[in-house]
Amino acid sequence: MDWVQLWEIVSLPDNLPIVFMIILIPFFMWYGFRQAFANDRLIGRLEADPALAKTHHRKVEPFREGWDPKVHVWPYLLRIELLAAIIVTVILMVWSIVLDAPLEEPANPNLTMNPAKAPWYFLGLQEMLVYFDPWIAGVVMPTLILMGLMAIPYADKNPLGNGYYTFRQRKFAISAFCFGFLVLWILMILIGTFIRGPGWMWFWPGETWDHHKLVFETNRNLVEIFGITAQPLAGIVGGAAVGLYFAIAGAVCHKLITWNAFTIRIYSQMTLTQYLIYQFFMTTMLALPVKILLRLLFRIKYVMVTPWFNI
Amino acid sequence: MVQYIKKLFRKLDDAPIPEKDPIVHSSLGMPLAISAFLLILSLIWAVYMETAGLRPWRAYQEEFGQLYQNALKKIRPQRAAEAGAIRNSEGYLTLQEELQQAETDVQSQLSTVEGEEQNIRERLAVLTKPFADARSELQATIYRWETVKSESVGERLSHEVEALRAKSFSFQFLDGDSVTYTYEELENTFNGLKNRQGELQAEKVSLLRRPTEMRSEMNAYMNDRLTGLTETQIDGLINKTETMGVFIRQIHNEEMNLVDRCESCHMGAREPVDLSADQMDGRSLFASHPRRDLLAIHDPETFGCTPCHNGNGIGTVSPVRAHGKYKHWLRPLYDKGNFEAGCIQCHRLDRHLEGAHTFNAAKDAFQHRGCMGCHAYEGFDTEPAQMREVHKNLQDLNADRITTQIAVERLLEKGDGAETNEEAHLAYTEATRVTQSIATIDADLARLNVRLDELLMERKRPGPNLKEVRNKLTKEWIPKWISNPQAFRPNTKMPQFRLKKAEIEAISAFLWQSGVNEPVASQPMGDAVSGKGLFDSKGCLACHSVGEEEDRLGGDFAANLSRVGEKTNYDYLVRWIHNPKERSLPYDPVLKHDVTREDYETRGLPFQFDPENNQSPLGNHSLQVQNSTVMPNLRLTWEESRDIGTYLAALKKETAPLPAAPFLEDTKLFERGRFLTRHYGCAGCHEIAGLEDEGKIGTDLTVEGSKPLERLDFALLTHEAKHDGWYNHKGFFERKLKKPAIYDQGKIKRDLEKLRMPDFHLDDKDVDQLTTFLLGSVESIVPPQFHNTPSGQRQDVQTGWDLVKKYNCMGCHQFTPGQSKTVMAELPFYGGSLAEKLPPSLVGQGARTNPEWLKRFLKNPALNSASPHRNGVRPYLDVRMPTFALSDNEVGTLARFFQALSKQPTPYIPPELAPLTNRERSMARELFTSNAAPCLRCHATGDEHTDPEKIAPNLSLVKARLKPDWTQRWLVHPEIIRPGTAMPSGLFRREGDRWVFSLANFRSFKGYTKDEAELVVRYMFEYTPEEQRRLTRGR
Amino acid sequence: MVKDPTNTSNPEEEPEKTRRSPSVIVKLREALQPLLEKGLADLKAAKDYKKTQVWKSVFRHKLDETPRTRALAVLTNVFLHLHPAKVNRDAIKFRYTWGMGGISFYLFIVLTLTGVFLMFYYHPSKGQAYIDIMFLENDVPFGSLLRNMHRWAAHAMIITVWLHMFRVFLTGSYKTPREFNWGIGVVLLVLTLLLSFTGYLLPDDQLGFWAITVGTGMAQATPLLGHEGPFGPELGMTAFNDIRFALLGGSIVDANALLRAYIWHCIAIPLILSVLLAVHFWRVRKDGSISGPSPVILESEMKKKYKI
Amino acid sequence: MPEKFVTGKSSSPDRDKASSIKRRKFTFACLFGFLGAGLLMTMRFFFPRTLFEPKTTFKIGYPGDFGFGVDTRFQEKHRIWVVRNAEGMFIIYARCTHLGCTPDWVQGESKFKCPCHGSGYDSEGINFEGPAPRPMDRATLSLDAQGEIVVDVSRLFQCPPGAPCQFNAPGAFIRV
Repeated sequence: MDWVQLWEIVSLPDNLPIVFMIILIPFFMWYGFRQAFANDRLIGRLEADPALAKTHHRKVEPFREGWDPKVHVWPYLLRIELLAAIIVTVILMVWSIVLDAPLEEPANPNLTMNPAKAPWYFLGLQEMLVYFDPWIAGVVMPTLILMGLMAIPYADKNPLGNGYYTFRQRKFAISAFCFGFLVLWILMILIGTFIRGPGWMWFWPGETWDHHKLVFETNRNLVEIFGITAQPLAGIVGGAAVGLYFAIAGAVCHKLITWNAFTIRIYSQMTLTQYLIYQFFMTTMLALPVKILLRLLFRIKYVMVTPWFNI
Repeated sequence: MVQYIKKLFRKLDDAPIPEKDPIVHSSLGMPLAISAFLLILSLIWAVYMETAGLRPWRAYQEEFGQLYQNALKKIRPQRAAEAGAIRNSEGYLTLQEELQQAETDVQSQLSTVEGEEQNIRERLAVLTKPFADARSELQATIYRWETVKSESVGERLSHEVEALRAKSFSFQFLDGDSVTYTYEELENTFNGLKNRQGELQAEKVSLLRRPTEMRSEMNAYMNDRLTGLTETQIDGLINKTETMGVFIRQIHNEEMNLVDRCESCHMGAREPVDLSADQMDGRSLFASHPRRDLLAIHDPETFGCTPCHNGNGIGTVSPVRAHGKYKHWLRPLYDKGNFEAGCIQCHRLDRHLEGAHTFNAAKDAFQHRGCMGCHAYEGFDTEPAQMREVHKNLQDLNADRITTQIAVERLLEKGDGAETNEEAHLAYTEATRVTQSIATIDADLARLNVRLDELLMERKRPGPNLKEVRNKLTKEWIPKWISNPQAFRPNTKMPQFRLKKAEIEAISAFLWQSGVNEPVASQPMGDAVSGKGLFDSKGCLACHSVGEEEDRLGGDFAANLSRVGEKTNYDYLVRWIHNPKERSLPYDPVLKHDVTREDYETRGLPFQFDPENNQSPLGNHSLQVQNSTVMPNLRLTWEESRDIGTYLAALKKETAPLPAAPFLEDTKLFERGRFLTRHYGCAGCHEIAGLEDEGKIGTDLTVEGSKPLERLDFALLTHEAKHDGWYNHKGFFERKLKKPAIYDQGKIKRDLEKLRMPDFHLDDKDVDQLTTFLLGSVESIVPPQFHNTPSGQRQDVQTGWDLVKKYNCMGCHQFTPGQSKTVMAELPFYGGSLAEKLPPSLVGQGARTNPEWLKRFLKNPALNSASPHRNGVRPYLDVRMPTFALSDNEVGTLARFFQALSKQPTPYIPPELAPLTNRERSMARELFTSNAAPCLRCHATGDEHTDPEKIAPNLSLVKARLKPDWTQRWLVHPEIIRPGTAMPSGLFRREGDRWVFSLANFRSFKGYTKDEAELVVRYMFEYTPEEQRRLTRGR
Repeated sequence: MVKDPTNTSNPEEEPEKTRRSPSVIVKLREALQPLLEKGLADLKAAKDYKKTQVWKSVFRHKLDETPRTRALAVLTNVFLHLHPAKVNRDAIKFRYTWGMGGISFYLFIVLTLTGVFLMFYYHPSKGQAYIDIMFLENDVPFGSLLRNMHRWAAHAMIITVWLHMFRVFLTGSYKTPREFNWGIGVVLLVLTLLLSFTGYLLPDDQLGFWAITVGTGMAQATPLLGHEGPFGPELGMTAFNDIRFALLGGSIVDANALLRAYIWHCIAIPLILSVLLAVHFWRVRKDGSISGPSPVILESEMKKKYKI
Repeated sequence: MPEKFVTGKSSSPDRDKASSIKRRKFTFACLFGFLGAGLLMTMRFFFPRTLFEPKTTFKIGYPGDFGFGVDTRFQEKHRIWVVRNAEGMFIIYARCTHLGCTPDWVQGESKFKCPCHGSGYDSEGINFEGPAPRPMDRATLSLDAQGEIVVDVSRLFQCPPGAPCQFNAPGAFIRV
């Protein structure tokens, strides 16, 4: 265990935000789900007891008759905001006094830093570059992510859980989002920051970042496993494989949306467009881990190889 | 607290509902107060960091001010005392009197002048304002008049002008008298007064001239005698320490794009007082720069600090940052040991830099330890490159020649076949023109060929010629040597390679089998005792040494011969001593193989090769006919050579026979051996059959120092290096030099993949020097116009030093007053009175000798071919000036070097000396022959029988050898020119404006009014062997 | 004529008047009397300053603790009025909002301020840029503090923005009627990242240089628009006319790239961002203030049409 | 009818009101202190510790190079006029004392004329017409070890009306 190395990485000023995230994300996960489950229990109680449902104010927040359902922004909200502002300022001041913003050697086009890393918040994408060609990882993927995010409100037909934490009423939506946000984004960033060392090689935490480490990473294309190399056959077969994947993934996603009575009711309300949007983004999102596993487990570089682009 | 945490982890929905509305009735007062307080704390912290935490120089400057003031107060009294002493010195007092005298002289006139001037000033004071007003008003009106359009207005204005002109001004002066002027008068008076004032001032100046001069003279007198600052200056400094503010001291130079704040902390650096660390109670950061002389040449205002010392000149927030000792600064401050690294980036072209000892030592080591055998470095081992270039040009020219030849023939044919005469005529003229161009080509070819021959002579290799192994070495000794040279011969320059047994065998076998098979003439044994005598006296020890450890004797430029007997073949040894340049076979640089005896015989040529006849029998180009060794030819007789040979051959440590090495004859090993020899770059230093033109196998080190750290391969030690804080250039170089294999540590490699650099067993001093050298070998950050690019004589000096180092001339001769004692001078044989038996010092050589003669001498120090086994100039010396087989180019370089070194104008034109009259000649003869001036008792005369007991140079050479003016200076006071010389001083005494012979007064000298020293000089410059004989007959 | 009081109180005149006769003093005192009273009156008035014209012109309402005042305090203040006068009593709970939206906005303000100050000492030109940063650290008072705050605030803002999005998703706040605002939120997120990214190059050091090189390297692989992307070459894309060139103003990361990054970072993106921010806030209000916490709805209460 | 509002503190009667008032005062003191200090810091920020302006001291050659009268050869480079008279030399800093324009040397009328508001100065820089309040300032000059003239325009000598004239102060002129 090379603690020095570990400390070197963690104490890098630019990595501190990520250290913060490691703490903040789990905290807020817990913080949010704590309320979600509270609400779920409440919902359970109300479902069970219609009478209560009529009378109950339907929040976990404490409430008594005669309490004003609305309160003045001044001072009740503003004082909180003031407090928040002050605390943030203090944190910033201390952070800035203790840690200097990095200033490295003057730019030198002839000498690449090793490892040469993008800003930490893009490390997810840079990590993707290992598994996909730049045009996918760097261009298509970000675009899809944004479009996907924007599409969410229009694809999600579930009317429940609007304005309160709940898991039970939005199991699928929430798990899907958490998967995307936590696994495909945050986790990738963590890997890119703490795991990827010189030469973008994989170093387990506490392993020494050795510039001379050699790893067995020779890659092959899926079709080559079956001894197919000649175009256009390779392209066609690869294309078929991709198609196959989408067929299966599509089926899975369909299964998910028709999981139980509740989801079916929601499904019934979807227009075709919404359904297709849903299918498209879900299957594409699932494609990432699949491809990553293919690479990590079977050292497969491309599934589909064409003269113009590779997937 | 605890229950608060409990609350945090309790399920939300089983929280009890409070009685009162928790929002309305809760208070944030406390958290707000606390956070606000923290806010203030953070603010205070920030302000602290800004004012003190990040500004260490503030504290430093305060401290410096205090310490400096104390220091100054300490030294003030003695300065005062010194100044006082001078003031009371009688010279100063006289000056003072003169001054007062001068002042009193002019006093009366001065007062009158000043009186008048005063008066005028007063009047002007009264006049000026009204006049100025009047003038400007008038001018303005005139201007209006000039520019106005309408007649009428013009009319009016003209009247106005008149009025203004006519207007009268009346004044009441202080001295009572009052006047009234019209404008004209006013103007005239005003100007008149002004001019008068000017005159008076001029007068005053002229009156005061004398006193002013006196004053400056007194100051000069004072300053000349002061050893340091004056009392007043010190006081000035003390004031400064009180008034100097606390701010960033900065040197800013645009064209150098330099910003250095070093002096914000190192404030003493440039103070006029020399401050030592303990004067500033031990704070070395306040000490003043130890090398004022360097600052004087490199004005800090221009050069700043960082160009020489490195570090981050802009940095001020902490010593670490300012010294650039952090990861992201590419030029960290040089450590104490490596200061001179800073010189190299601008002084790269200097081979020898006065005062830069490490710098010079490193360059010497790089050259003569053989680093340059494997590593290219700008300015080292340039001959091979030049040779390649010359060869290329030769080929091109030859090609040209052929084509033009053909062109000529074509034209001639054309001419012959022409119908009309004109055409024919045209063709022929053209042909002749082209033929001329051939002539020029031939000229170039000739020139290039000469140059090529020179290069063949100039190229030297650090190691011996391995083609001669069969003649030279004891067969079995080869593997032993290769396996570990240091074991056999401590601190030899042959490094130790990390070889497996098999590799050693293969290499030895290859070398043995590739050696030439030319038998050496066998030699009878000589006399070891006289051999030793010769060895000690002839100067071998200037480069070679014998004996080990404490009883080691001699120089370390060449091999230690203590065990030479164990390895060498006597016959070869004798030949080598007799003439080291002699080869068994000449090498053909064009056909790239040795030329054999058969090659000559088959072409019916005599098997004979030397600088005179060096043409290849296999084609018209030059051969390499000499060994490329720097070892010179001492012009020993065969007997002497044998004696020395016998003596050396007897030098052994282990007499036990070496283990047999049958594999040397194993031809199967040849190829493998050849491959390995090449792989390990043996040919970088040695001449090896078939590998004569091997390139350098090492990296070019010219800018190694600025190679990015990431590209220096620390291999598996990277982490340790970072951990132990030597992950930087210095660390890398030091360890690599100390233990070349270090970066293979822990790596699993096949033999041929391993690092090849052999182990030179460098001691710490060498390591430091070479590290400094490499650290300084960088892409300069200093713009080129600031670099030192020697030209003219300064260049001559540098090229000259190249040779001096190459041939180790300093082993015998002293070149600069600064040079430490020569190797020879330190030998025990040259104690006390025998100093005269040492090789002459060459300080001021350029001023002394005629360069043309010097060239002849360097070519052949015997100065005649008849009897070569002697010294031309100082036959009486046992030690012998050897023949270095220098090329004409090198000889010229050396001649220019000496001229430049003593700042002599080049080219040298010998002055015309007035011919002697008969009277003068007879006078001179009388002087020479008299017992009072026994010149000939000491000075050699070129007579082989008498010379050996003489102890001074050969007089018959004076005309050719010396420069008259120097000769005269030498006659008059030799002691000053060369302290401790045997040449008696005081031969002449000053009499009026001429030198007179002081030891005796001869009859014939009566009434001679010219300079007698000059007379002797002129006589000596007409001195001839005949004259010589005449004189000797006379006695 | 009316006696100008200032005259009478003129200090030069006073002594000579006194020199004349006592009666004058009396006159003078009488004359000064009314002035004196006025002065005292002013002092009295100043005591309860809230009645002064100045005060009233600034504060349009009383500052007591009545509900009306509290409402006015928010409504009449340009900064506060992006809040409603009253909010859902539970919506102010940190537990619900995590305060991340607000903090992000606060950080944006901090960044703007510090950024403006940094601009005073920064020349976006190769070579000079790097040196400027060093000067900032070494001789500009509070220079390094400002620079650090700018950088760290930027990092912090990214985290807070992400968390904000996460929270909004968990509370389903993107649902009708807030779909559009969610979209704007996503754009804001992107802009935040771009701001930080463009800022990265400005010190012109290895870190920024290679980050940008890698980052824009992806752009050259854009399908159709990049000279190394699928079908890019077929469309005649070269290093000199593709999208990467547009970003860098050259085929390599150099002076132009630095200048472009600078302008995007300091002017273009902040402008767009602020506009969208305005829209974002405005929408929050228009879509019925913040989403919750609203009463839970039961499955059983889903609209009829959801029945199969 | 909502009950009486109370902020910043709980309304429980036994709660000590005074302390909470104190606390509030303290809080606001801190906050305004921070803002005030921040303002000062901001001001300080605009005065960096070092500058990179051209040197204010420079050499202009030897006294011998200058004849009597006004020498304008350094006006372009250093914004000075070198004036030499029988007494010695001094340096006029070419800045009109009115509003800082650079006057021109009018050889014909042997005076300096300011293009901005017409101030006029005689050949020694003494103002005699126009709005200029005082003669043009003079720069410090001295001879270095080699006898070369060193000018320092960062230290100027003035001769304002009603105040002691500094033109005869050491450094304002040299005798040659």
